[in-house]
Amino acid sequence: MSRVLTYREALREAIAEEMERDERVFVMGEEVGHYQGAYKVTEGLLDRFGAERIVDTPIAELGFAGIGIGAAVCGLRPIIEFMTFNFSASAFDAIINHAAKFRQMSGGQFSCPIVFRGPNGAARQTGSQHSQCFEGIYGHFPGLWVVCPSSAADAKGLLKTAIRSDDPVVFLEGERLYGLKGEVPEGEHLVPLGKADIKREGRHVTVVTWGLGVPVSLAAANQLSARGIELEIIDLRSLRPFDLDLVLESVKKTNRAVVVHEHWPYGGTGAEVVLRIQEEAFDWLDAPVARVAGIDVPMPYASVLEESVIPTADRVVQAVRRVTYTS
Amino acid sequence: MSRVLTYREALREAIAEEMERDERVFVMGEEVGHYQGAYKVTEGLLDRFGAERIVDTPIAELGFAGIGIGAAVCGLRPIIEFMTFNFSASAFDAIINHAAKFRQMSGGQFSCPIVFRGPNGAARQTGSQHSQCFEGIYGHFPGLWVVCPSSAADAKGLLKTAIRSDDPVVFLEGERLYGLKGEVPEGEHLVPLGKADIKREGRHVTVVTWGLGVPVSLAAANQLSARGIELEIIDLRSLRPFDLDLVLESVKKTNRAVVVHEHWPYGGTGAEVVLRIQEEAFDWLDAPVARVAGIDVPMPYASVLEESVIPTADRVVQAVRRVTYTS
Amino acid sequence: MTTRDELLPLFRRMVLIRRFEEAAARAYVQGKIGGFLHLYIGQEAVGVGALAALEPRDYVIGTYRVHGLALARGVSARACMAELYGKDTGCARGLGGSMHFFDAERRLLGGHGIVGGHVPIAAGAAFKSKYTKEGAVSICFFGEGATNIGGFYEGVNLAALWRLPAVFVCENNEYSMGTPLERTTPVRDTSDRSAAFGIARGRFSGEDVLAVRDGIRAAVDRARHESLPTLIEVNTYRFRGHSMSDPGKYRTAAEVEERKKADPLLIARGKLLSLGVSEPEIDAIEAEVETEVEDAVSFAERSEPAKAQTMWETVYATTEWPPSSERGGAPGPHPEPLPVRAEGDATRLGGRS
Amino acid sequence: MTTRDELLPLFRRMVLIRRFEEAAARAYVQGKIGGFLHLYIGQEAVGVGALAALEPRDYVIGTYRVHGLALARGVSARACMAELYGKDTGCARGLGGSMHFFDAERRLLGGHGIVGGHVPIAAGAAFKSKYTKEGAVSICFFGEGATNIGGFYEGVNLAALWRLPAVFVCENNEYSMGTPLERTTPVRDTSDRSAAFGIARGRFSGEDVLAVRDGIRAAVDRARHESLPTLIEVNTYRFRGHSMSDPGKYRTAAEVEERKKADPLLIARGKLLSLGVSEPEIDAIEAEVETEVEDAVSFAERSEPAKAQTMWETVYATTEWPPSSERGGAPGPHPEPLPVRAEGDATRLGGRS
Ligand SMILES: Cc1ncc(C[n+]2csc(CCOP(=O)(O)OP(=O)(O)O)c2C)c(N)n1
Ligand SMILES: Cc1ncc(C[n+]2csc(CCOP(=O)(O)OP(=O)(O)O)c2C)c(N)n1
Ligand SMILES: [Mg+2]
Ligand SMILES: [Mg+2]
Repeated sequence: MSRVLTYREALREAIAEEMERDERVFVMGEEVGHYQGAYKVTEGLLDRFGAERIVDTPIAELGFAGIGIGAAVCGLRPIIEFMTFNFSASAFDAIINHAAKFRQMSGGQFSCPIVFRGPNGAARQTGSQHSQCFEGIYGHFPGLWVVCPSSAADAKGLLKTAIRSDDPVVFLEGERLYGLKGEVPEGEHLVPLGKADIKREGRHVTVVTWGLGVPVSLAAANQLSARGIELEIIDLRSLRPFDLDLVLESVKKTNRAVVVHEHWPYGGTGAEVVLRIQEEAFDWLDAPVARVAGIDVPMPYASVLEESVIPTADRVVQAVRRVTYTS
Repeated sequence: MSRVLTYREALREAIAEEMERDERVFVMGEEVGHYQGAYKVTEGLLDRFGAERIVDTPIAELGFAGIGIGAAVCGLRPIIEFMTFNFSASAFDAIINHAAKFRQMSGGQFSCPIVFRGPNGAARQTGSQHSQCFEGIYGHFPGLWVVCPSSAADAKGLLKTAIRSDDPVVFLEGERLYGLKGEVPEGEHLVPLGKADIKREGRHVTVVTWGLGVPVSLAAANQLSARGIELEIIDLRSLRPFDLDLVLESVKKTNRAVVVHEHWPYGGTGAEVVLRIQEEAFDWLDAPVARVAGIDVPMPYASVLEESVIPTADRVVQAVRRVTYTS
Repeated sequence: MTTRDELLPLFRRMVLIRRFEEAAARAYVQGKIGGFLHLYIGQEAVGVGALAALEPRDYVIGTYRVHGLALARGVSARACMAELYGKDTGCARGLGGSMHFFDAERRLLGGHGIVGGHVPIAAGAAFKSKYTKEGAVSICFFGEGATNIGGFYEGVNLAALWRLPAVFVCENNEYSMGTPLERTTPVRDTSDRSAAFGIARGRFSGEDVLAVRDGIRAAVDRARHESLPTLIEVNTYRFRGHSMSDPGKYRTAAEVEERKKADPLLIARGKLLSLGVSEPEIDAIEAEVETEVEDAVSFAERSEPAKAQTMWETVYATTEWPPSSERGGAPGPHPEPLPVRAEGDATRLGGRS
Repeated sequence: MTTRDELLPLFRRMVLIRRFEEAAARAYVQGKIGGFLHLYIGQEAVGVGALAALEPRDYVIGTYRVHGLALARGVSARACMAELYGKDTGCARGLGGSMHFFDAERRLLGGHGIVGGHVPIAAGAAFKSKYTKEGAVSICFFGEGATNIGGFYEGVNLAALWRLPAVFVCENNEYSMGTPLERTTPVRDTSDRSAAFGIARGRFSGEDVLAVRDGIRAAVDRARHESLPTLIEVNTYRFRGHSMSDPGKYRTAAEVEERKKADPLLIARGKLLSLGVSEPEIDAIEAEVETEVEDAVSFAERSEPAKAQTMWETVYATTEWPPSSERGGAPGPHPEPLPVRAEGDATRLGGRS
């Protein structure tokens, strides 16, 4: 049994269920309570759980991220909302130097079960300080999990698992995906961290992607399918660590791969995936692995330019043509 | 004509020369003045240039990085020292959201000629909060230059160019390289940003590296040379953007490549280099590009573990054997 | 003694901001402007009064709520509106948008989107002024919500320690998005925070544009002549939502209506009348401003959109960007047409092996 | 009324810290301890006095200058010394080192290396205590230099806003590395900063361990019973360099000698004598402590080094780490011996093509 929910509703359901289940879980962030969330993920939760567990904060990302870390190592299970992940730059030290390292520095005496969540990537025309993707950044740091769901069902199942995790999880929600609808199973629905999902089977080219890249790649797959090229679309879902095995299995079948992501091209998750594919499946590759990324510029405001920066189905199609030598 | 200087002295000379040359240049950071620099790069400069231009700061990385940015967009040429780059995490927002984007957000009306410099990577036994490499992080952001010299001559020549640059430059000094000695040309010595350097010629395997990776790779080259394998060692020096042309030229000659770096394996500069090699020189590669990186853990304190985490010549040798199928 | 000649231009500027933003809001609803749009309506006397205390050499920096500052600083309505429309003729060439207005000539250092992030930058402009002994003052605007973030603290603290010629103006409009002051800030008067820095403070109402000018002038003088910073709280209120998407449920319509009684435009108009300015004179100003705004809108409408070339050129000053290989599908400085071929049979895909 | 029974154990703890660190400094010079070593010598009365005001359920957090706090909290000299030696028996299993002492059982939350970074974490421990209504107080130590950074500000500010049961103790030892207070901080009394938060303050000398205890106790009571935070400045002085590598040129030997006259150990010893404790009794304590420290050193010397296994297991709680492919050459949980072959001729390198 399942129902259709938006990505946003699915996230909300995950939070509510976990809060029902475990009193240690609370939500903290700017405008999560009375305002019902800047992106309405936490709508209704203040009424349901009260101000002690749905905590509106001042604008103090470093402070409330650090409070979350302190609460987590002392036994609570905070969900820290960044209004957008861009503002996590102000809490960077807390995330990378404290959350990611508490367990290690203490020789394993403390764990830090915390979720940092919020929208990632470009909204529409909010300019360069408000449009960045952070998976390439947080993915760099051992000690953090990085997760990025692309569907309502995954959003719910991954967030529930993340909340239950004993480790810090950077949970990146697609700023353009909140309204996306999808089937979500009834009842307890958990998606394991670290496992990718095949969102579409195909035999000609493996597309490794996540977040916004998934709908973009699916659109490209539809275009290409009409021309007889079948993409296999792997949604990584978890980006650190990621499910290399599933990726390799697919690449060894298709012999061609394209990574598709919204983040900038330099380094990050995309480059890591390519590196691992060429390392582990070199002899199976019939073409270099191609990358479709956000263009390497700070995001411009003007709509026409913004849409040229974000990956499109057309660009995926072109990349597929490159790796299939059909361009 | 040249003299032998330490890496540290070479940096100091660069700063002093540029300060002599241009009154707009000043140095700001913790303990850069009276204390003569935590790593003594700025030793003697307070006496020479006075407290107005060698500015000791309180512990306020976000604040003084931001002051540097404000001063830069208004026409000065700040050199901001982070006592170590680990502390730049507290100034992350200033660097990535302000310095990197000022020019773009203003439609090109303002530039931001600033150098953020300081030691990068592991010292010895300073633990996980003090041992990180940041090239993989800052490299991700368009708008920043990222530079990482491995020799005294490059340290001087690159820093001088960085100070003269109209763009923000993240200048990463090897924490373990300050004492390294090398020939430095007399007189004006400038090294262009964006150009790599062949530190050793060879025909069997291309090693792409920078910073601490250079001496490590040179040591490996010596070991391997005795066995008839000649490494070509390319020191990228500039990491964003990097000199892809020189890398490709070499790889097309050797047909094999290894990247060697201190930063963690996930993403970063290393993965970017690998991605570009396999993309542009796929048909020339006789083996997957191998990576030798810092091990994917927060840096442990104990010396025996720390030395196992940092790349070693032995690990480079093993990687070379993998790509030459001689292991 | 207030004279009509003092007040009239300030009144005109306030009206311009009001009408400009009303027009912007309409265009936003029509989908002609995208992104966020944070209106300054209700707060006009703060920006206009404060900037009237400055000289051209002084530096001005603000937040995402920056239209009013830009217009008060003399950036044209045309350049501002075109920016909102994402046009090449905008004051950030269509790259910045509503939150990122800039004007190098007028020393307007932005328009910044990260709360508190610009406060150290303001201190940096003041540092530069002190370093070069040019006598410029740096004025920085932010909301009361921003006084909770480290950037605010570190910026003001360094200005205090180094005696930088800066004026820090907290526009306390009682709300940080949907959160009232008492739930964001442990002190009721944000200028209390000056004690943490040992600097001078100020606190006054933002309703009367001339009172604002005079209050700010004292701080500007302190900065210019004594090289000392000041932290000022100006009490104000925004009549619109935080941004256009704000449903505004956190306050009652009655509260907003009540506060509109102290609309700075009404107050200035009343003062003008009492100074003997006639209704027709005022109406003429209003009409002139309306024309100016209409002209700005039509200028924005007919301007060329932001150019890809600008996008490339503004990433780096010192290198052509991006290298051809990183242009993806986006239009580049050297556009590289993507070849399109007739589709082959997918089972006959090319390949190296 | 001070009794000898109150003072004796505190005196003993101070002596333990002093002797422990002297031994650590010797071992450092011998190269047996690496990294940084920030000594607490001179400041012992602060940590010992403050922690004497706490209960076991309370949370304690400090900076990289943490040996004294750990010992005062009851972490054994053995576990502390072994940590400095990078041994598996250390209080962070050899992974943390001098800056990162932890003890979950004693609610010692570290030992942190980023100035100011731990202040919000302290507020977080207090948040947890309030959330669970467990009645624990959170005490946080930092230097006067740290009061300039955003983490300090945001942490204390949130504690003030949310009335968290926390005590923020600024150990003003007059220097931040080589920089004296007047060049780092615009106020002379860092507890002045409490005005920015509207919270209670305290300020007293850190020479007399019992006075420290009493001063802190008032704040602890306020936290525990009224759920209100306090910002306290304790005036103290470090007799050694910032860390072992500090040449200490920023102050004169005479200044240090002068300040040593108010050595908290001397003061406590004097007080003990005046309370009728005999010299031999005191000497016996000193001797006992020396033995304890010697034992700690020999324990550290003979302990096993930190284990690679610990390094792997402490990255993630919820997954085996790293996946085999990311182990590089480092010893892994499943060590994979790297095959060594006889070298071939380099001209006959293998390859795919
Ligand atoms: C660091 C950071 N956190 C959060 C936000 C989102 N945000 C934008 S404006 C705002 C409220 C600011 O309130 P205030 O400082 O009072 O200024 P006002 O909007 O009232 O002018 C918030 C939370 C941001 N832009 N930057
Ligand atoms: C964010 C950050 N910046 C810089 C440093 C380097 N550093 C370590 S301790 C220290 C001085 C701290 O002085 P203070 O806060 O007075 O404490 P004290 O050492 O005197 O106990 C500095 C600059 C750091 N660890 N973290
Ligand atoms: Mg406000
Ligand atoms: Mg100090």
